[in-house]
Amino acid sequence: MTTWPILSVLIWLPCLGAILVLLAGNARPRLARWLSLAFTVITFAISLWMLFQYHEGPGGFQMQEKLRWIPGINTSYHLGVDGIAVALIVLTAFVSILVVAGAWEVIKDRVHQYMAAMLVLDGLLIGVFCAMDALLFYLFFEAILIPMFFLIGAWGGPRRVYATLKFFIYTFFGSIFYLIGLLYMYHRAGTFDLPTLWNFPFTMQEQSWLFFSFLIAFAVKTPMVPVHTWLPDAHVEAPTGGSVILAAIMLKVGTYGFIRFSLPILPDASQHFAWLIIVLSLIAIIYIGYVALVQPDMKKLVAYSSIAHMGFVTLGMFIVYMLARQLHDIQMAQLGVQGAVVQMISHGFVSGALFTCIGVMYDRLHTREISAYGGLAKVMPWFAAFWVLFAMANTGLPGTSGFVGEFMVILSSFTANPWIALFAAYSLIIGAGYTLWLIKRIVWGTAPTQKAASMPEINTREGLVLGAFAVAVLAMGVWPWPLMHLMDSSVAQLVTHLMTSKV
Amino acid sequence: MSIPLSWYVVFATVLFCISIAGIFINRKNVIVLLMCIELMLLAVNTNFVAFSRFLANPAGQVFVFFILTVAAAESAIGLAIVVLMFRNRRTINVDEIDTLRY
Amino acid sequence: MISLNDLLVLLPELYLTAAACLVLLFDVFINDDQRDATHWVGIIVMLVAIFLVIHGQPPQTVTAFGGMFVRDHMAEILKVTVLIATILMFVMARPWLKDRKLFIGEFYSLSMFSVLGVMLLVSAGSLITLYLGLELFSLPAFALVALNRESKLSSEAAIKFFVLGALASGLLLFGMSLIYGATGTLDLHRIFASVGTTPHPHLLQFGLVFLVVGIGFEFGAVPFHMWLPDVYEGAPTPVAMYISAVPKLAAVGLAYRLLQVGLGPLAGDWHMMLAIMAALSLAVGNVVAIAQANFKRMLAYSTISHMGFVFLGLANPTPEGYASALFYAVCFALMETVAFGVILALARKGFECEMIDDLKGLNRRSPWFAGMMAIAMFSLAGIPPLWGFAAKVLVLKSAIDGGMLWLAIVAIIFSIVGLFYYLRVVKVMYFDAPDEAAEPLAAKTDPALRWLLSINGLGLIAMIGFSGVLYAWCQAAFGA
Amino acid sequence: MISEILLIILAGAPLAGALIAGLARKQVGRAGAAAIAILSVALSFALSCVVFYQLVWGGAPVFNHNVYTWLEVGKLTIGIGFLVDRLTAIMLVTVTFVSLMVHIYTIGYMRDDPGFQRFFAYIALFTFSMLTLVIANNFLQLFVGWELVGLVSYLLIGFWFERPSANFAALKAFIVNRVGDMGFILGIACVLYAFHTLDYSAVFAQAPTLAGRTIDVAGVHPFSLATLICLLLFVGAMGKSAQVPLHVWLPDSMEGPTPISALIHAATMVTAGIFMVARMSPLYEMSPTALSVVLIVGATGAFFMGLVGIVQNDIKRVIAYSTLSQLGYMVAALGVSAYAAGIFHLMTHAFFKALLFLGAGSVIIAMHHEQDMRRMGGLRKYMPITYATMWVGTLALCAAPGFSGFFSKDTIIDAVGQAHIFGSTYAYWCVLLGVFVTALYSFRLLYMTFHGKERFKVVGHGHGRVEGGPHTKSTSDDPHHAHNPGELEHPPKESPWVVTVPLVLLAVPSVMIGWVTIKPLLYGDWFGKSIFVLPAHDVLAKLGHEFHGTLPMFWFSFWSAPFLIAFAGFLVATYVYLFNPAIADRAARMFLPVFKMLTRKYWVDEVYYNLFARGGVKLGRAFWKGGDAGTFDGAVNGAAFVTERSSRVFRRLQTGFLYHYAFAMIVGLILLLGGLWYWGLR
Repeated sequence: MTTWPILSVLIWLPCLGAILVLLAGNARPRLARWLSLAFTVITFAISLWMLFQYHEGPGGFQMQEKLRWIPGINTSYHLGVDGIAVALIVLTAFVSILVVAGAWEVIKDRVHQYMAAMLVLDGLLIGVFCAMDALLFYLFFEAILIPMFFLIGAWGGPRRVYATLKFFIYTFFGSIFYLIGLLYMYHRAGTFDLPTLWNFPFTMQEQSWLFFSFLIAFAVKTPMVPVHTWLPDAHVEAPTGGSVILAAIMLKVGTYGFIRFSLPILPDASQHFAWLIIVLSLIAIIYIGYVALVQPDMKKLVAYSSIAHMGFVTLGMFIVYMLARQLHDIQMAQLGVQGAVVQMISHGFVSGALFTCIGVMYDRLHTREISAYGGLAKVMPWFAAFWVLFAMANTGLPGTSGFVGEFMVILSSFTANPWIALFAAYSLIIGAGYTLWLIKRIVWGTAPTQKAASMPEINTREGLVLGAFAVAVLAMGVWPWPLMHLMDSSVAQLVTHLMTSKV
Repeated sequence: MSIPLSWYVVFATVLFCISIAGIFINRKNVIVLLMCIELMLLAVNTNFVAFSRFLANPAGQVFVFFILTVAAAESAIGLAIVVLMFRNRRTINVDEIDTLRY
Repeated sequence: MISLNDLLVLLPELYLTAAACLVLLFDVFINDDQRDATHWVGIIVMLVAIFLVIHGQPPQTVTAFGGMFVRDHMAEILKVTVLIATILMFVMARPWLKDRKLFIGEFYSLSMFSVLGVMLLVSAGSLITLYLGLELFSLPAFALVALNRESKLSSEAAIKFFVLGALASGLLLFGMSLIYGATGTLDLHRIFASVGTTPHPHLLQFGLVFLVVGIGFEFGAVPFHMWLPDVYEGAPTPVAMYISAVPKLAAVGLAYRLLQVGLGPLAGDWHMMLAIMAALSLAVGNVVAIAQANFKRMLAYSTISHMGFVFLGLANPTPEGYASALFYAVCFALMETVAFGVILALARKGFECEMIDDLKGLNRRSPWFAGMMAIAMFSLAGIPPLWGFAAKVLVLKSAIDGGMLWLAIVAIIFSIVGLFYYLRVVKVMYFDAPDEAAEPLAAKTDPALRWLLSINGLGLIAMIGFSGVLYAWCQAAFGA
Repeated sequence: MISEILLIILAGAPLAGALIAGLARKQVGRAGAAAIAILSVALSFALSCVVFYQLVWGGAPVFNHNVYTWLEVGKLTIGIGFLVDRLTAIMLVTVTFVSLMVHIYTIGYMRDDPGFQRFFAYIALFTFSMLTLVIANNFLQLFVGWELVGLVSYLLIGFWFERPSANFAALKAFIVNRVGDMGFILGIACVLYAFHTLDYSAVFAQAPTLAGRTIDVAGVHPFSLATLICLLLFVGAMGKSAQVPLHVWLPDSMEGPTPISALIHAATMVTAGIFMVARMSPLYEMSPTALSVVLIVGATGAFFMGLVGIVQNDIKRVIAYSTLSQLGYMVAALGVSAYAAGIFHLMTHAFFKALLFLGAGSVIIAMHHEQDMRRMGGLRKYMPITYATMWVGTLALCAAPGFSGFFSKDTIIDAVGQAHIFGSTYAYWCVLLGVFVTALYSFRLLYMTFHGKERFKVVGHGHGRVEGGPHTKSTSDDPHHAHNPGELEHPPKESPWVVTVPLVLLAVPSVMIGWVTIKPLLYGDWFGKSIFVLPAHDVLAKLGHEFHGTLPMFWFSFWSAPFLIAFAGFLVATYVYLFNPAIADRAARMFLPVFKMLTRKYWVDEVYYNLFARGGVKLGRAFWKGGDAGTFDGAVNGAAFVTERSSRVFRRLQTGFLYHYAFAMIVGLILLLGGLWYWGLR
């Protein structure tokens, strides 16, 4: 164990950085950039250190910290990480660096505020993944909205105000019911401490109500059909960095909530309503796939594909019950949860990379209309290569990270019920459909306009950012074992916890 | 033969109702409002006196003295404000005091 | 008989009375360019008052004058908060008053007397002291609202405030008389004792209703809220700030004294009334606020909705409930001071910065004040990690513990509606371009104001960490 | 012995070649890229031969070992590893050999193409992917290779990415393959469900336990697990090996450069399905139902796809359809459990079909990338080597006695004839008549291209367009022509040695290979354990009794039905296309409906396009506008609108009149009193 509060450092260091960056002021953008880059890099380094500190073998929650917060309502500043959280934290820190680097000279206006917002986001997101106290989790969970609100609203596109208000209020709408749920749990259990809540015997009826109060929040954040409509708008209007963080990390917060709250605290309600989530997930995979197919706007297309991919995550999480409780097939249940988490991580890389690509194109032509582009393969060959790689990852091609999660989820869901697997596997077709059609229109063919034909090839900075994404995507696709090994015991513990009914 | 308590209470209540009615029915003059307020306090006083008499408890009458004093101060402030308003808008017509609304 | 330690118990109030009179006198003998002296004297007086309140505070409740005056922890917390809020008002008001030739001694003495009234009110042990405190608080407040003698709006606001206030206190008095009639005593504890044994329970309940109306007026809860928006809009901004912060604190004390200390046994009746008023306030306040263009007026409606939240706490007649309500009131007062403070800081001679559009592009003109305002807005909206969030959680929790889940759900649903207009302010400040006319402001603001405002604003963030401590106090105040 | 490191080099060399040729373009240059790619493939060819030798004569045991763990969840681990037995070995040699030939050939074919290096990178990458597929020792790795070859095929079909038709074909190929892959991945999932492992050896060991196991698929009646697995896996095979009804992508894939058509879309990738089914023989043997399906699908393709070949005019498309029909033969062989025969035909077909394609490519070079046979003819005097080799290929394809195709295809036909499973009769007729069709279109191609009068004219150097390069690639449906149809700038001439040498090298096995390999492959226990056949299904064994060596087979064949039918086809073709071309048109007019049906390829493309492509887009629009924009967003924005409105309405309550305010208070008071009176009074 480490002697120093490594998790607190991970959370608050970026926030400190944000303050410094703000002090750098509007007049000194270069200073702001370098400062924020430095802080993200340090944070990433520390997160790696944490990764090595973490012992996969025993699993469980490690590096715990606990301070009194509001004793009156028995809530505390309680941090801790298990394998899943560690993976997500490292992902967050990693993506944050790329986001800062990606915005380098793209953001010209109020650089310090932009970078500060990014840093705060970094810290708060890490906080979400560390929190072991329900109220603390909620605090981070909702605090994320503030910097994101500014990111979209201040540096976004033409309809940014509509988008950002919609994003904020929509998400707030979800989480507020979740807050009521938490307070009700406190009313019954007398504490906000997660480990206690995990083992607290809620009756079936309570579980059902709580389940839906949580579901609203997490479904909106994830997002699941039908409460997903804020996402495309937010993505379209957000600046590149905002989209990347949003897609890569923020969506994971919702599904992470399922892992931390719905599944372990309300196992029976989750089992009882698993069919609902499964149906919604399949709808997300197919329905959203078709919607994505016809989007004229690249960002919207990728945003929709994100929703479809998150469908796999929720699917993998909720088939667990059929497998573990009805079929008593722990093996497959673990496979499903693992697949879900792997899909979360992988989607973080892939969607982040795709949005970065779109950002690169937007910087050159200032439009996201698919029809405005074409023949990238001739105009910007290297960039086109990246595009094809990430697109293939998005379609779940083996050898890329996108394949691993989908593969695992499909495998385990077949055991649960072949039909579920059938519909899930349909994403092989529809996913390939919308992604490769996009590729066909923008990468292949010929440039529609002179401007499109004379776009400059990506510069070193963009190359490095995309390269980093590419390395991550490929490494995870070729050898996902380390990631799985990291989470294996935690997932196993989760599944065994789910096995026992509370009522 | 003495008047029962209930009479006093009913009387006070009637006074009270009249004063309140005066406050929201009168649409002419602010001064009338001040008078209504005075009337309301007097109704309350009647109550207190009556109760204190029948309960043989002096506290109520003590309270009445305080109320009277306060009422004086209140009407003083009230009149001052009315004057001020008249200075500002050359009217103390309740109907015309609706600049602040919605 | 009056003993010396009766006076000692009363020391802060006595001191403030004397000080207020002295300041009044003192101000008479100086000429206008020395008025700053009055200003600083007033602040010092307040600080000393705080010191006296805290330092002289006995560990457990003590009473004076045969229980007419009670000095307990709740009173302490309320008094301290009120005094702090008043100091904030003094400091933030100064440049504003100066710009408008309103920098006069009456402002200070009136405020002090009003504060004195609040202090008396919150530690009243009998209906008489309660009533006196109430009037002593509100009469100077009427005058303060009319402080700006040239302004039509001020005088209109004053008259409305005065008439309705008088009506409210009349109703309150009527209720008191009925209760007196039913119980035969003015002492709150005796009332409490004799509620069960009263020969006229109906009289008691009627009285209760009138009291609730009076309390509702002090809070500005629907349907007794009508005065609030007009007064906020019409009153001079510093006074509006005072009205937004102090009476709410007073009202919490008033409600506790009357409803719990006095009529606790009738909780079954009044907590439902409060719940209904809470729901109405949340609905009307939040919904109507959306359409407002005037910032002060919008804040008024938001205040109404927040009073709904306070009632959420009060509607659960347990120590936790009162503690959360008290917590909320304190938190709310200090959030309002920030919101109004920014307005005061931005206002100029001939430019009341009170329309929401006046804040356009504030982020580019003075990012710091924009930041403060944003903090205030998010805190009012109850978004973590700001203080307002902790307060919201506590009242919601106590409502749920009180078995009022439905009320909690109503509250959150309307808080979603409320979110919209808070966000709109932030949007105007950050996402809209400033008008060409607007000049950068940060330079010319009064340093004292800037510092205090900053401390107050950053406090809203810091307090999320110390909420535990404050809540512990509040619980202790109600002997939880 | 076979060592792990050797296999890693074997498989990794092409990958390294691909990466260098693709990423280090500037550094290595055009020639360098070609050299590196060719060397890497040559290396793995050499190593494959070593492996082959080791297994067959060196007495090396079957190599089955994991290189590293890919997936680990609880007790389930899936690795990346190698399984090298004789089946693998024969695939290795075939793949690497053809690939090597194509690499060399490419130097000539792509000489002037700007994408020269990219092309080499792609085909080297393809070789790597194909090898991963072939030497996989578990289903996961099989799927990995399976998809990777699909990816490369996609990239290569769309190689000339500025041609819309090429992009369309590439997209189509990938999507259709994905349909197959969907079935395939479900099959894998089913295997995992059935055996809790994806390792070949473990699965095959447990295969017999499948007997009688069922699964509730429809939820109503139980379904044989074995059949389900086999059918799902076969769907994958149908996609990859272009079986009816997933065959539509293969003809369009001819948009790719000709070497690709030879390597991927004739010799190797499309045969992955056959390889897979042969590999899974232990599973297929458990399910007669599945075998019948396989048989029928294969036979159908063998006959009906051949028919379409007759009416095609694009030289490459003719060969493409012949590929479809030949794949049908192989699949039919699998259907009757004659896996060895299937693999055997796979190998021979690989050689002669590659030969035919490369020959066609050579012709196309000579014709300056003109592919329409109606603008050819009489080329034999210009390009003798190509001509000769094409003859060899054609004879092999038509199973002329003695040529490699003869041995493999006749065996298949006999095997199908011997089979007694459901659908075997239908299948027998299909494969039998298929022979006639094959002969017909093959010779038609030969005659239209090399015989008859020249249907092109040579014009002077009128147009200063450079040859080669994507701009002058022209097919019948390509808008930008280098020159008017049927006009050449200078007379066609024989292709350079880099083109002809591979032709010759491929011609040799096309003739020889049959003689030497048929006996061990089919009738000896050559494949050993790698292919498993239930005695009940073992038709080859039956044939084995009648087999008395290659020479007798050769002699007897002249009186066998297949030969006579093929000969008939040859005669018809000769008469119609060589001596009296007019008949063809008259026939076309006479059987107009049939002709139309064939030219429109049974309308399958139209149906798919309108149903799935267009329909999908329509559906998407409906979902987007109606579902997302309409319903879900409508609700959200509607709520916002209502709130806004109600706010405007309710603010009116604040009239500004004192007496209203007072009145409101009194109303409130009365309401509270009323409420109290109603509920509270006790």
